Amino acid sequence: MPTLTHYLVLSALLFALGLFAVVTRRNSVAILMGIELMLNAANVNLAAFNRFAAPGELQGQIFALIVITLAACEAAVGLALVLAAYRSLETIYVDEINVMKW
Amino acid sequence: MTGEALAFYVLAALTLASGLVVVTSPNIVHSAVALVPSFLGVTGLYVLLNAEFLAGIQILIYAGAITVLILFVIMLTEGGTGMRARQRNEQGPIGAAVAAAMAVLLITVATHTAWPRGAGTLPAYTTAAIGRSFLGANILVFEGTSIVLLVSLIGAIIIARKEE
Amino acid sequence: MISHVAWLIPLAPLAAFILVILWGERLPGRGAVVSIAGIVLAGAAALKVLAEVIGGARADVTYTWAVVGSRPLVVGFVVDPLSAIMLAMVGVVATLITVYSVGYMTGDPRFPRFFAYLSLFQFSMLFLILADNFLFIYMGWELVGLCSYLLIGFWFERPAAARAALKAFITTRVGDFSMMIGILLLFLGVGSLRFDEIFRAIDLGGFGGPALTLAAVLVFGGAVGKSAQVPLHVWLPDAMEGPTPVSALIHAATMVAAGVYLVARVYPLFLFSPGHTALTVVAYIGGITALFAATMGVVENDIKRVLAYSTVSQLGYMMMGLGVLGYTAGMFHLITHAFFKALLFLGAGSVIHIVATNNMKQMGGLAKAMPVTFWTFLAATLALTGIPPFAGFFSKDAILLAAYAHDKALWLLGAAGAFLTAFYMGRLCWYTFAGEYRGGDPGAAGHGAAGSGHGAGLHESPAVMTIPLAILAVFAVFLGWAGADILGNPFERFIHFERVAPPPGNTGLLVGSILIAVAGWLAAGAVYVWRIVPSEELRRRFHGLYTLVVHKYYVDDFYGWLFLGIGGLVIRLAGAFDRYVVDGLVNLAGWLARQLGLGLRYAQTGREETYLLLVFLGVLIIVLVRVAW
Amino acid sequence: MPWYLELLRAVAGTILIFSGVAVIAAMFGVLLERKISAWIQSRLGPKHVGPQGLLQTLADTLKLLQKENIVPRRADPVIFASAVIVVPLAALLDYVVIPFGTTRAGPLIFRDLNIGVLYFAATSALVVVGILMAGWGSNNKYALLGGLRSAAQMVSYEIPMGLALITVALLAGSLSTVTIVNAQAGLWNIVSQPVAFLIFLVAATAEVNRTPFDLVEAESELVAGYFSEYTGMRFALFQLGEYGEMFAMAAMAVTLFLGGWRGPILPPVLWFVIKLYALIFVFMWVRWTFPRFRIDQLLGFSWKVLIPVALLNLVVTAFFVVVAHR
Repeated sequence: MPTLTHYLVLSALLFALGLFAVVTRRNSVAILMGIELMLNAANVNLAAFNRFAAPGELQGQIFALIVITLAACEAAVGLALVLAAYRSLETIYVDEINVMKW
Repeated sequence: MTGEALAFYVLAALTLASGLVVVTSPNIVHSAVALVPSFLGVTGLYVLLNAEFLAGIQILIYAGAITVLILFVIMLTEGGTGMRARQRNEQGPIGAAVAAAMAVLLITVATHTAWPRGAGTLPAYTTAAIGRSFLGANILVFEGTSIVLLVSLIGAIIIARKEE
Repeated sequence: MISHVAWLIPLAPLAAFILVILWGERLPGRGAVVSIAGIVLAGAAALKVLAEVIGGARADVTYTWAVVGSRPLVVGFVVDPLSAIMLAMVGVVATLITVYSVGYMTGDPRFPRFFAYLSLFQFSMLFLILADNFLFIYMGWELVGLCSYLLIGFWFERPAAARAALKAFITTRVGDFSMMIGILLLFLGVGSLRFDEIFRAIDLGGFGGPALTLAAVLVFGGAVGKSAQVPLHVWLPDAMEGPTPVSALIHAATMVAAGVYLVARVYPLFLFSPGHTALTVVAYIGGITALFAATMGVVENDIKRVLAYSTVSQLGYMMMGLGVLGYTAGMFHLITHAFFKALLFLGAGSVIHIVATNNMKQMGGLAKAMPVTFWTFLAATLALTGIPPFAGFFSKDAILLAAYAHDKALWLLGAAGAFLTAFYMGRLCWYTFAGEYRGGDPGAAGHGAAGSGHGAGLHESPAVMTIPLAILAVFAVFLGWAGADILGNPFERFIHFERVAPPPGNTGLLVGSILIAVAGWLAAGAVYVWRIVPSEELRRRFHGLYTLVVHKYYVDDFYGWLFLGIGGLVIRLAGAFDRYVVDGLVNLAGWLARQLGLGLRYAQTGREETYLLLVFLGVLIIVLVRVAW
Repeated sequence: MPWYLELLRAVAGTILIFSGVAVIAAMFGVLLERKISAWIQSRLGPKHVGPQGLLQTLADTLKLLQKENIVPRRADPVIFASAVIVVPLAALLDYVVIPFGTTRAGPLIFRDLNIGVLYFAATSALVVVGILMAGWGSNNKYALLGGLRSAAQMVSYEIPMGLALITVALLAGSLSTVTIVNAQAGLWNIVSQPVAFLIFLVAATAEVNRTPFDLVEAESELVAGYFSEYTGMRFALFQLGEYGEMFAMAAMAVTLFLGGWRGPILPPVLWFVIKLYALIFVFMWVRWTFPRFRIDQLLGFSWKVLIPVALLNLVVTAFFVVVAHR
């Protein structure tokens, strides 16, 4: 039987993968993907804690649902930003988007 | 090894392997497509965790909507042109080190903490319970989230529209 | 029974305001119809409320708005004889003036906006009247002040109008500030802003002594500003730069009366101030204003400004009436004055509308050309000057009666004022309506009439303007009987203050005041018609006095010197302090931050990956440090 | 056995059984389509292979199976190949929650999931991933355009469809398809929810990319769109996916609005099949009757008409449900 620790370890690994994408990718869409992975890792944690630590309540699942909703918001706004940046700067590589830098 | 354990390991392997492809693939489209099995693996984990509503939403939003959106944007911005561009910046090694250290840290915490074990069982039909909770105890959270959703909807439209 | 929902009445003009300000041009009649509908609705409801209140209905709706510290802030609306009669008066006068404005404002490019402002004013005024607490009355107070500002400066292209609006706003603000301090003082002492509770506290001795006197005088300061009493009277004559209906509605009938209404509303505050100190202040300010303003009215040539000084003077009478324990008399004069002064202004507006000038010396002979205007105007003038049996006679006489019973010096002030009132009103009438037309071609006023000779283009104003005049005239002629002792003085039975006994009747005084009024008329006639003592001669004889009065006793100049000279010095000092010391500190902070930033900017790569990497690196370091410790 | 393993078994079972059934259904569907279109256009349609041309599709399928699989140069081989699996797989997954009838042992369904309707919406949304993969992987501008159109279209039409699904779920008080069918014992939802039914039908037409919403594969503009580069068996698999999806949509419409297997006299399964083919006929009828929309009209129609109407319908329904509960 997988225990809570199993899920936590899995989520830690998934989180680290997402983090790796976020800090090393140049492509802004890839960074967004990394963020999605990290959010997923957090959601797995929430659902797992819900199941193992407090099965009487649904707070973990509700939290995860809200995270998913906000992830959808973040994806929509983030991708809109990418599109806008691509239109005006003709690149989606974050290290080339530096017009606000001194 | 029970069926549940087998299912867990299969799903975990699916999630992590696809996640690895997402993170490492030099081809951004491959990365995006690999998100789908990763999300589906997480969906399976939700099923194992008795969160069937969450699982449904996970497929609908992540696999169905977000991935499509990501692919859509990739195709609108890169198409076939940016394929040869360098995908990784110069902080690859240190990034990998930090990510690995984070993983080690989190795993250490996960394995060395005495997590509380809750009594009780999840309701048999969590969808109804979630719905009741959203319109009951969590109404404020629900409304707040819907406002954020509306605002980001409008914001995304305004940001992405072409200026006349 | 609509008394219990009387607080809904102000909402009708408010709705009209919102509709007209947003969609004015597209509404029927460019918004005028909506605006009139709003005030007609409110006016009809107000009359119904008055009828119910006469039948004995009372209401006080309260609501706990917020809790300040541990004190609940209870607000509400009160319906009693005082507010009911004011509601009815404002409703009727405002309705007539709004209808009149349709004629007066025709062709103005900002026609809808004018009606929107009128509606907003009506809302604010009705709201103020219904308030049962200082908070609401203060809110209404400020709102009517705002409307007054907007409407005086309605033709803001004219520098004089813009300046007058600013002057009105700032001058009344001085009074408002005093009133606010007074209100805060009361709240501090009593812990409530509701009139009921304040009066109860005063009654039970919970609040009294010099503090009460101070609070009452400070609150009265607000009334001084709003009702243009000395020394804050300077704004009202200038306010005549606004459109004439505005002058009639706001600066004659309703808003300026709010000061009087306020004093009446919180009468116990004044009555229970030790030794009647506060009441004496009210009485003397009123008495002085009554005479003082009347003298300035005598030498003024602008028809509207004469009426403005007359308004100031009459407001002084009301204040004096309240101050000499003539509660009923003061309020009665407020009501009658509202009707006949609105009528006077509307009549003047009608005249100005036709001859396109404010200068009386360029008018004359208008009685024939504008019969309706003339007869209604004459009725109002007789009412104002206190000729029986017109409305003003009863109310003014009641005030003089009370003054005589209370303090002879005040009676003298009032009587002198009454004489001057008759004099300058007679002068106004003769200048305007009698004799020959002295103006230029009235066709230039833009009415398209090709007048070729003296007064050839003169004609009566349209019916939409004359009908309100006629209706108001009915009130000006007959309303006084409501306070006639012969009929048992129904007004007094309706509005009176329990602890103040009405002064005994005095037939000698009655005859005396009639004689004074007639004397005023005769004197005016002697100077301006029969020219027994021509005005030029008078002017020469009393040259020093004339110069003083014509320059409005140099009050404006004194204020100019006070605020621009002395105040300017203070302001320059403060400005220097602000520029060099305060700004210097701020600039120093900015300079420091800038230098720091110039140094630190080398740490910024402008790339989120670096930042995020550092964030997580930081997390790891913190954890490691914590574990290693 | 825990229920989640049952679910996995159900999914596996559905895929196994329906890959067989769906092939036949799709083949029959193609034949039906050709016959009906011929009938509408006053032609005869396939006539030569087998009696009345009944074996025409079988022959076509055999022909397709023999053909060479061509992969365009510079196409992305992995994505190009895997898209073929995703589309029919996603279509097949839909069938898990569709109750085909009822027997003495209970309803004839692979798994009566308590999130059935949500599951249906989720899996049918997966198809678009496959379409995008195919469109991009082909390295062909028509295919890519088809894929992009598909993404925009599906994302837009999923919302009204979801709202229609929610309305029905609201009436039954459950997301389970069997419960929804049982709730229609007295009155079919098409009577109480005609607006939702129409919205579902329109959205379903768009979701399965059929005329008048077939911009994704518009032959005259995009030369079959996302699968223009596919040949042989792969082409057949896409056709399978398309028809499978269409049957799934029709089956869901039957379940949600036409009372599922319910009906007098005839056995439940037969009733279900009759209703299913009636709806399939409607789909084909519409396809051969209406002209194609333009892409902006298509998206505008969803956002400006369908979604507001569906939302209004949902609110009104919710209001009546609350009133009824009082």
